[in-house]
Amino acid sequence: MLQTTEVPSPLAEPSAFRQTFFAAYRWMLLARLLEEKIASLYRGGKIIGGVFLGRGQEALSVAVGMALQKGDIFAPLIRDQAGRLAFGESLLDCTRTYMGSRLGPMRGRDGNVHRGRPREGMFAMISHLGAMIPAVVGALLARRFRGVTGTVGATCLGDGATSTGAFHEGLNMAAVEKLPLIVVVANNQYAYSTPNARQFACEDLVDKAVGYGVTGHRLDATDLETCLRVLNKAVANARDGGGPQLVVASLLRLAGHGEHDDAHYIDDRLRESRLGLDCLKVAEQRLLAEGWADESALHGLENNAQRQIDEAVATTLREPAPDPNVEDWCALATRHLSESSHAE
Amino acid sequence: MLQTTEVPSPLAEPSAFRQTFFAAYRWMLLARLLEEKIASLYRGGKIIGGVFLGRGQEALSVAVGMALQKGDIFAPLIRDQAGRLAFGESLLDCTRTYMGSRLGPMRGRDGNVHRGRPREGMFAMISHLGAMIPAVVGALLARRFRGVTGTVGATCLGDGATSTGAFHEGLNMAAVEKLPLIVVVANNQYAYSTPNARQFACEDLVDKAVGYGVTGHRLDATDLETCLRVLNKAVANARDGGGPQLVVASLLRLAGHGEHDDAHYIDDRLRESRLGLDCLKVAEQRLLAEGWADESALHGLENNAQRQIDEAVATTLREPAPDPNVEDWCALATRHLSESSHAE
Amino acid sequence: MITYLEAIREAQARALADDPRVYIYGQDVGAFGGAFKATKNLAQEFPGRVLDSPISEDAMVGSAIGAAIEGMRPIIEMQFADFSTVGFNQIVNHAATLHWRTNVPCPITIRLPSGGTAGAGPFHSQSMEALYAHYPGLIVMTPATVEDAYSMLLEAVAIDDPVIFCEHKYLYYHLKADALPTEAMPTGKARIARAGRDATIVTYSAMVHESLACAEELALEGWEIEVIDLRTIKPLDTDTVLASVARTGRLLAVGEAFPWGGVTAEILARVATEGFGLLDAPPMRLNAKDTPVPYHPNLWGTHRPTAKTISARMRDLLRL
Amino acid sequence: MITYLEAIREAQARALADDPRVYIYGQDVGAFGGAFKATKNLAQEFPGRVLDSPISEDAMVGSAIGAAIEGMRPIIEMQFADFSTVGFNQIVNHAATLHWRTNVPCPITIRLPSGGTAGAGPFHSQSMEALYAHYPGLIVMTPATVEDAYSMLLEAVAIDDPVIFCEHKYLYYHLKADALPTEAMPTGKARIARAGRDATIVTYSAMVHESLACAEELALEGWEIEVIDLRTIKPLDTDTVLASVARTGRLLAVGEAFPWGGVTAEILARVATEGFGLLDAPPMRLNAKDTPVPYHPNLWGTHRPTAKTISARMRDLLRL
Ligand SMILES: Cc1ncc(C[n+]2csc(CCOP(=O)(O)OP(=O)(O)O)c2C)c(N)n1
Ligand SMILES: Cc1ncc(C[n+]2csc(CCOP(=O)(O)OP(=O)(O)O)c2C)c(N)n1
Ligand SMILES: [Mg+2]
Ligand SMILES: [Mg+2]
Repeated sequence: MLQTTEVPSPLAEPSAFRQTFFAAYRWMLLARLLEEKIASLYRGGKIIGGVFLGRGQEALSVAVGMALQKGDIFAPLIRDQAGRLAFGESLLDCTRTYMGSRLGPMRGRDGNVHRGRPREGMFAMISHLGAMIPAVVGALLARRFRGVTGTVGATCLGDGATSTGAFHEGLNMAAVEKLPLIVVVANNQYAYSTPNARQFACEDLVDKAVGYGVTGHRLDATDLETCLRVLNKAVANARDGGGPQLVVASLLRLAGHGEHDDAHYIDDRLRESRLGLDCLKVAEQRLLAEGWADESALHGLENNAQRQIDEAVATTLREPAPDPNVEDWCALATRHLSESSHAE
Repeated sequence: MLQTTEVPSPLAEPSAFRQTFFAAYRWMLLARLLEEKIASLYRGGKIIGGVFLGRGQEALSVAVGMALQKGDIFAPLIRDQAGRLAFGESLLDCTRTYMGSRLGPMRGRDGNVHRGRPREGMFAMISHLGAMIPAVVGALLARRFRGVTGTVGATCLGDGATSTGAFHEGLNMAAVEKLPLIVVVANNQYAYSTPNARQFACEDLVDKAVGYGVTGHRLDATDLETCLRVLNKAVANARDGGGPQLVVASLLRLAGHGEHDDAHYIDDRLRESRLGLDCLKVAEQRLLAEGWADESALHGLENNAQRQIDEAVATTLREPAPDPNVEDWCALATRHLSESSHAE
Repeated sequence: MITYLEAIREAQARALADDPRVYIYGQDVGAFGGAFKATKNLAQEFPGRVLDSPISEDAMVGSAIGAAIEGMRPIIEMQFADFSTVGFNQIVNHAATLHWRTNVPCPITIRLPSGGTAGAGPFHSQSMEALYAHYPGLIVMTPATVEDAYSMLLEAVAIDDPVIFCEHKYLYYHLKADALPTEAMPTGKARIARAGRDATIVTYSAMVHESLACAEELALEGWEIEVIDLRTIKPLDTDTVLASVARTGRLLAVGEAFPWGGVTAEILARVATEGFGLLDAPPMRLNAKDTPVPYHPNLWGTHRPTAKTISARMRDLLRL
Repeated sequence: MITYLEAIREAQARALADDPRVYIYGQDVGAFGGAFKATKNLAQEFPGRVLDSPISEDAMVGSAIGAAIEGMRPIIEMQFADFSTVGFNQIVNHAATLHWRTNVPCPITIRLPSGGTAGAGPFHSQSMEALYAHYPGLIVMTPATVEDAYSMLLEAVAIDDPVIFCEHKYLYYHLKADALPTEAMPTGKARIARAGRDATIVTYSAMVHESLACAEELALEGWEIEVIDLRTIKPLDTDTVLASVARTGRLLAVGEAFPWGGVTAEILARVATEGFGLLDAPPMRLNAKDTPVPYHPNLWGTHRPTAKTISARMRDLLRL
């Protein structure tokens, strides 16, 4: 997490900017490699259930995670591995949840992207799209009640999720309460296989902002610097009392909806357009072009990231699976009100 | 129902315009007097349950009803007595439903504003706000499937109902399908007791149009001519393939939310503002000022309307109440699949 | 004298006074005091803690979950139980799963003005308790008395789990007590509303009173009918039910909800399974009819069980 | 060989071919052929009649109702049953009440890919049939065989009422038949999936197969277990159930849904009420556990009933 909401200007403060950019790149790289590992475990049959990657969306996601500070709230969605890491999620939280380890935050009860540590500000998504928005709204309301100031809440979703009633109700509620909410829409042009043209009819999703009375931002999310700047601005606006911010980013998902999906439906013209650029590659080229890193330094980063990932996976693989006989099978916090198993 | 979608210009076609205006006024008057009768029956204990009036909203509502043609679809809401009459609902459908007559379209099963004849294009609202929008969307979709062209569907709701997920999902779906849907929002400044400031944060609800990619219209709904013009324009746009139209009207509810409510929470400044004008009075003054009618003609209209209403009420009062022993207590159309009463 | 409705107001006032984590959120609950006046004057007495919400049931519940994560104890008022269908997803999939998934409790209370009244029709009359009880992770309360309306609502707010609080609109004004209770039965314990020995009626909410009237009527004929008020339907106090059936040998379960698979089915299933040998006759049920709740009082009065129809069914049961 | 999933595709192909009023609407059902490929190639074969919807379950159902009023017969695919909670209001309050209120039928079919599979977790595994069965005005189908998947889906589309079609994801690929059926049992009739005389298992959907495996296993020990496949759970074919219990004297109801108040409670309640004297032993139930559906296969395999746990419960029942 950045400790400041300002992204230093590359001209005025070249070294500070470089640091920020570099830090972001490292999280992106770590996320990319981590997800590649998860995908390979999936292909190897080590992961039961779905695997969902953020490939191509790392620049946007990392910018969200880095714009937030400790004490803020983050409700990531399925393609936010980079943002999760930047916000402080450990590699083990990811590997343990995907592999269902008993020691992970979800203890094998929930899996893959459905993970979080709500008490540490990292909300654990439910699958129903849009549903996390009002939850963040409520958390921010709670902070207002409790007199906590200066913190914000961010949540991410896709173009498809903007069609949900939950998105609408949640964003409207935040606007009425003028809460410091940042809603980041990754418009990757498709919801699963459904193209934008079958999802909405406005010119640009950012056109929705005015109808909620919130500030809108739009950006090309293949460029890391743009992502860092826009997200920092949006988060700073919210933190400074500017009310909800709607950030709409254009990009492309460079993977299937899940690893079971070959994404054949994605239009080749889109792949070949600017949107089809790989944000990680673009950032890497920038690093090299600016002379902020050379090939061997990048190689070192990669090795280092890979080692961390392999370690996390190795650890997780050795961990106990959940044991149904030890599992307490009680959904309530108030244990004594749970019913003895009358009909199970 | 008008047989043309054009409101004649008062300058170019004075007599045709006068006729339209006059017709609208008569429906408004009939609606107003009918509702006053219903309210008095309620006070007299003749109506069990809620009574909801459209007082102050007649100009807007009648304009919707008149802009529609036979064969169109209309899904009115609670304050649309005028529009219902103009669209073709009989007085008896109203009185019978309020009084629960067995002979009414709802046969005592549903009551008050929850009435309609869906097969004749008049949908019967459920209470859940926003829910009728997608239903009209589906009906229009069906017409497209069936190759029916040239018909439109209109539905009304209040400022409060714009906060529902149903509003959002329904309007977005219509926009994606570019269906001839007219969504009329009567912004009467309050949802029950809740003022606009606690309901939404955009400058004007019409600002939502761009976010759905639909055409927006706004108007002052205390003026009948404005209502007729704007609604005719919106309906004509939709009929001509212009896709969904969002009409946002400003006005004030000159009654309680229901007849149980004294509306004490309505801001006096609003009552005294332009919005507080009574559209029926305004239209009446115009009739007199233009010399289209004199006091005695208006008196004649009123007497005539009152007679129709009294007749409908008298008829309804003589009608049988639903008889639980004759009632068939079967929710299914496929009668043989209904369960014999295992646990009733 | 205090009504059931006033007791609900008083419980909320006390919860707000005692616990800074409590706030109330719902349509028109603020200055207006709620559609039924269950929050009358609370916005004035507790400034900033009783907020009008937009007409957004899904977000209302969702926001309560987020606030609970942050340590608050929200009370959400649905204007009518029937509108909770719009917030259904957040209730059953988010609130109900939060603790089990994340180990973070979700202490929210959702107040559902429930049940039928004359002329209310299909969308302002529903009894939705069985839907919520079906989902793991929720507690479902159905208070039948003024005292319970008060003390159970306080309990609901205090409990670390999401509580669906089904308050019955018919009882709002009809039911009065002399004073608020100073002590309460524990949550999850049923109450013997009337002792008897010839048959047991197990019921809850407004039907407790219809059942008591039935017992009264049958008492004139010499029958002693025991009436059990479940108080909460999840958890359901099977022990108290079984103990009663052990005494009487006869069971009639009565509910106001739709007939297929509701509370009465669950009661019968439990007694059949765990108390089969206690039954001297087949157990019986009485529910509303399997149609939407009708508008006209004639139909409504027949759709739901009443003292009269309960008595008729009970006479059948006693004859067996 | 044709799978359960292919049968669902074939039924839709046939419905589209036979009836111009039929169309399909759902997320990714068009060119992509649906998340599970239940509409594979249908958009190509029936141009303009298989449409991708936005992610708007509430509006999907609402639009189907409007289209039905206009004489169409929509099939709505929910991507997973679990997401129907978002369309819940339109289903239970609008579709289910339309005919009763207005006399206009509402012939819509809502397909719910239901039930658990390994690794699917709390939000892609639910069995929601009991929720819908509770509401008046809906028909709830739960096909357990390839043949029923086909013929019941055709029936669902033909019926003039809203049908909740709970197709089980676990059966999609696991279940195969030689050919599509040419005739079918009437809707509302249960099927004796296996005849027996020592005890009756009443069940539906995927649990039919676990129950048949249990019967198989117990047959080795000399027990003859009758297995009844309900096929539709509303209406529920009480007669067939009672006739079976009359033969066997013992009843175990098995379901994959949550334990409180589901299909199994309704079965037990009916048999206790209407067939009390037929029972030689207390009836029993077996459901999933009262927690959300877990992700990890170890937990999931224990959460839901399996042949093994059904056999264990059945042995208890046979011992009584
Ligand atoms: C309410 C709801 N309906 C359906 C789904 C199934 N579903 C999961 S992801 C997805 C597509 C999401 O698209 P988008 O929001 O654009 O995000 P992306 O996958 O493109 O990142 C769908 C339909 C869901 N999770 N929630
Ligand atoms: C989903 C839903 N929630 C709550 C209600 C209860 N309710 C009925 S009318 C109303 C206020 C509606 O306000 P608005 O939409 O502005 O219409 P108006 O009454 O002002 O014409 C409310 C909250 C409802 N009918 N539906
Ligand atoms: Mg997308
Ligand atoms: Mg209003």
